[in-house]
Amino acid sequence: MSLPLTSQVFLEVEDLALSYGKSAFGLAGASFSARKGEVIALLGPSGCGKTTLLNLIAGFLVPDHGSIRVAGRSLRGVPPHRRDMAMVFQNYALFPHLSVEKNVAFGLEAHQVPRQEREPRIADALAMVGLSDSRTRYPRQLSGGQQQRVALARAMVVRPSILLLDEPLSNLDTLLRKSMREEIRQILDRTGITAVLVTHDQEEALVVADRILLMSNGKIEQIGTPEEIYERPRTEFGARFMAVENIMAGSVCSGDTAGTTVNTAIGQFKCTPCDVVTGANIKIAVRPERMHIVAATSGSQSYENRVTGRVVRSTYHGTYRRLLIAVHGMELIVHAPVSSDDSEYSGDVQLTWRPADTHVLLQ
Amino acid sequence: MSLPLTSQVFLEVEDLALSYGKSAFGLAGASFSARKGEVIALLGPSGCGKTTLLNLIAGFLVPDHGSIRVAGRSLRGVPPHRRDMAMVFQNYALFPHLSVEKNVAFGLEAHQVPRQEREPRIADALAMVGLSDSRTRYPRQLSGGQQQRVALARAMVVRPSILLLDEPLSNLDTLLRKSMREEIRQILDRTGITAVLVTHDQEEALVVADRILLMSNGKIEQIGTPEEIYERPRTEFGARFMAVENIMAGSVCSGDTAGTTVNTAIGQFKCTPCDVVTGANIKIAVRPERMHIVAATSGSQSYENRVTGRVVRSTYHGTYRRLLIAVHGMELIVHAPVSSDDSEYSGDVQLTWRPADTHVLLQ
Amino acid sequence: MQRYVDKLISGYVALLTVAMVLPTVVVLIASLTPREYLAFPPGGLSFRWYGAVFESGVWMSALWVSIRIATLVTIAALLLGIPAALALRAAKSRISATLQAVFLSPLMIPSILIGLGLLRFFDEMHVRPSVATVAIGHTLLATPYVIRYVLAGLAGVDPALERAAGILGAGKWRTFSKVTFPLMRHGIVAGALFSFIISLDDVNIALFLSDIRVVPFSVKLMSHVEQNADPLGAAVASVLVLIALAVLFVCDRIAGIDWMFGIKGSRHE
Amino acid sequence: MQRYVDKLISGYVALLTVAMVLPTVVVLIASLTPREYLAFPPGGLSFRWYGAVFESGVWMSALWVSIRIATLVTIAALLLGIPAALALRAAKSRISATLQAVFLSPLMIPSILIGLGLLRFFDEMHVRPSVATVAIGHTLLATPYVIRYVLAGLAGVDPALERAAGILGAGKWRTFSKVTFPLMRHGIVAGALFSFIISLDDVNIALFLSDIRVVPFSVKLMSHVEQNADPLGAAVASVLVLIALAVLFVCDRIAGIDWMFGIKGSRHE
Repeated sequence: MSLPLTSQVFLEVEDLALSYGKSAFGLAGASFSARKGEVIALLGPSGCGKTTLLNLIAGFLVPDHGSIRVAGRSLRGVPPHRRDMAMVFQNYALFPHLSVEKNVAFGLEAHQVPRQEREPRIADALAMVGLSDSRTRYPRQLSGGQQQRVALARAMVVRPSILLLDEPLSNLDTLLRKSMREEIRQILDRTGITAVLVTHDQEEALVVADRILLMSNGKIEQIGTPEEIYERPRTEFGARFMAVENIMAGSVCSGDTAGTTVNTAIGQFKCTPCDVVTGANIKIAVRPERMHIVAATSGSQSYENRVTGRVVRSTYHGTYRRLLIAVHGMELIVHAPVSSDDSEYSGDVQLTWRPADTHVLLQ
Repeated sequence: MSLPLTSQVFLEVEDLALSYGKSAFGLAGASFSARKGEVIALLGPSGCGKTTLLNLIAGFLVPDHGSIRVAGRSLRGVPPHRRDMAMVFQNYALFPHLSVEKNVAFGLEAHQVPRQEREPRIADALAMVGLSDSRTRYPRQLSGGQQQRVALARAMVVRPSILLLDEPLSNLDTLLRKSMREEIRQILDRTGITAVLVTHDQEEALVVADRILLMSNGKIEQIGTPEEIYERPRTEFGARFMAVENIMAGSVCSGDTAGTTVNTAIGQFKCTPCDVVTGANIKIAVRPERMHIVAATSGSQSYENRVTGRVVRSTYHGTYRRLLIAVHGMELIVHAPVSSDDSEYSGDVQLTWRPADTHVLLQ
Repeated sequence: MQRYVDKLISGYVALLTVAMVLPTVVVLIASLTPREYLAFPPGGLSFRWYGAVFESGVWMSALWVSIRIATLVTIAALLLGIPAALALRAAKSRISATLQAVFLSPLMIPSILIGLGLLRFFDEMHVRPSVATVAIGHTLLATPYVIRYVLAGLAGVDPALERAAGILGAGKWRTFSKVTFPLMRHGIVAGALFSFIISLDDVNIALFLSDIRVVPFSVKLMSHVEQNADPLGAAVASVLVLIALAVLFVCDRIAGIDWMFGIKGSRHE
Repeated sequence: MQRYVDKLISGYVALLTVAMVLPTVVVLIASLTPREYLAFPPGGLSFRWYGAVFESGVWMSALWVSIRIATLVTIAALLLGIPAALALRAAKSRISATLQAVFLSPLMIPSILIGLGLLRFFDEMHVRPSVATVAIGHTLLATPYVIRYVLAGLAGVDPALERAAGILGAGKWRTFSKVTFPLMRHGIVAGALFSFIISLDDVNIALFLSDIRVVPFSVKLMSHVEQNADPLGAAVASVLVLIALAVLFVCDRIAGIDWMFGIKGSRHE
């Protein structure tokens, strides 16, 4: 699953494992690599091993086997304080007895940065997160969002070779979380730093990362760009986790490089091409917002895959309307655009979606 | 701001106030009412007074002035245990020394429900939340989601006249939060209970509530249905909180019942009608997903409001692409659908949006 | 390196453990000597001196006095300390901090002074030494411990749980008996345990507030060992330890002792 | 109704407060009598008996012995207790709970027994009574308190803070001195305070481990008040209280005493 080694590879993790019991959650042989400046997200539900993997990279945990290399140098036996990394913690972990500037200065002192160099770097770091005015305040005097910024400044000021972020936004309000993730993305872009982000939030991973490692049960399920992870989930777990809510069991009818045809309980559908033998039992997945409603009576634009159903429930979500549609005893979820006339989303409707949006999942 | 009194009004809150200092966050004269079976969401950022309002309704706090009536009866001086309500707490507040069934039985015993009636009601409540198999387990043996369900069952089993929910989903993972809010909505619908939900999550309020009270700084900013709150924010705070990210200052050019025309730094736009005198300085707001991109060269469908700009940044969000577009020194945010050819979202683009999506905000 | 440090720490901890239990073990072993004088090593094994304690009417009546006093003290300290702790918890934090300082001040005051002060006070009031006067003295000593332990127990009771009970229909009394009390039980048991043992072990206060007709066990032990170096004193001291262990065992049955020794949290967290 | 309950509680708390400080106040006032005998009310106001204490070479040398012992005890208890607490914190929770029980067991053991046990031990070793023997006895008594308070102090130090220091480039020593130590300071100061005062106030152990050439202040006080009812004893006891208050004041300057009295958390939470 690791990328081919190129001259650009900076962080290499190979077959890293820690058995359950040594950490709260185990990890079974994870391998991946990151290029210099790349932002990697470790994405998965709680207990999937993503935080364990981060703590292994940081050196807080010692692996049973496997290796971590940064710029070709193995980190075996290297304690955290010699790894030249920095970390933003979930609860920020700001030093409560130190002021904001002392918090930021901590890493510079620990790295024995010359005294005259410290002041401008502290000023830069605080300016970067917009907290130049709060230098002398203490963490308890700051809001959650401000504490988050201090934690980021404290980590960035040491100019680490790798920045680790452990659910950095999970303690913030929805609105603040959305704006902070944009900000973090910009700061990472601007500084060109290599970063590893742990998150359980799909959108956070999509927005912040260059590449996503989707994890489950201590294993890496899929590695890919945000687009790949979102658009082309490979496993049922991946599909469910990325909110592909319509998953149907079926058997392969026929298949070639142009596409696969699958028989399901509610009809025959064209899917993306895949190497599955005819007759194999598989599952196919379609994202709710990729299913489109055509009022049963009208003759408007429709795609190759089509079924007829009945709207059972409709909930308003602002940007879209979430419809539960009964199709021959199966229930499909459709996210339909909010229109001024919602009456078209009731009674009998026709559903249609593209073969390109119909993914065959690995068992 | 309160609804007209009708025979259906069940919960009436009138001019309820508590000064800052008596509670962590004050409340300044809140009034609203709820019909029997209605679900009200108190929505706002942390510190807006929403939890204070909920605690006043529960009787945990005593107001400085104002009144709360349920079915016409004033609750002044009535202690929490005589208010015939139930509550789901943010951290669930399950009794750690009692098993799941004892937790659920607690309210029945407190209300002196006859012994032979308790057992079927406990069984029903646990079946409702799908935890019939976990009766004898203890809260610490349950996952967060299961604890949440027990808290819900414990509250519902007493058949309260009003159910209070204090950020019931904020401690859950994103995916679980999404499925639990659907489930809560269904349980509320099925039981026809009157409920007040506190939340800071916009989408949670939209999905669960019949009506939303948008709060800020201890005051109610706007009361309305999810559609009204989402589609027609009335104040700048409301617009920003509901993620209407494009807010422009301008002055009124002309206006009649058909619409208002407003002059801004980047052009003249048609807006929804409003009673503002010509020449007045106002702000207008447009939601990012209601602005549409038309490639500058093409001649495809466009609306009355139009500007030309340049794509500065583009981030992938899965369901949409978030574009930062520079227009004459101003920056607009557009959420554009993800298309197979993203090249149209770069360089110079034309933006267009409907007058109906252009809201004039109250100052 | 890490392993080396771990071994060093283990060794250190082992050494400290030995030092801590050494005096107790020495006395326990010495009390088993068959000889006429206190010997270590004991040079034999016999329960002869225990027999001497349990067959002596004077020692047994002293033990009976001590147990009566300790029981009274435990009850009184709980009756005073639990409401005080509940009041401190409910009070505003500033007032509460001040009152806690006042209530816990006896921990800082020499017990001789408490004995001396109460002696003067009872003299003024013309109250004669009795089981009750000693018990009053010990209660002053024990109540701060009860307050401290009950407050620690209450610290583990999330106020949201009491609110939850309230909104579910439970009045103040039901909330206390069904929610608060079961969750703070450990604190009460720990307070009771310490009250009992403090009373049992005290010499300084009892010396002032008792007289020749009321001699608690530990006072008699003190005056015995001041004048004699025979193994009887060791046997009596060992009896005190055994009583303490018995009380500890009972408390463990009720609430689990791991909690009492602090820090690592109650089983319900 | 609620108001009535509040008043009742206030009254109760006031009464308990009076009861708690009563003995101390009685002795302090009685010590100010100008008369030849211990009188309450004192019937006048005079520092005559304090003068008698401070002018007496015997009393002053006893005080000096006590202060030397208490200082030694404080240092020794901190040196033993702090590493033990750090080790207990690092240990797995099951081992840690067991060891905590062992370390804190002296709280449960009669101090007479500790004195008796050490007396036997030193006799075997042919160690003669000295300032050091008393200090060793008191250290056994004080170390559990240090462990307890330091553990409580450490409980407020989030391990994530130490990880944060580590990943920011701080080695073990820098992490301890810049993060762990400042955050647990209160616990150390509280442990030191209690060690000092326990040593100053103890009679039971000192009685066994001292002899006629080494008489601590509190032992001399005890034997004085056993034989005399003059106001000198009250004055001496008051001096002990004043020393305790002075130490408390110093500790407050260093770390804030509100923390010591427990429960309401450190200022850094």
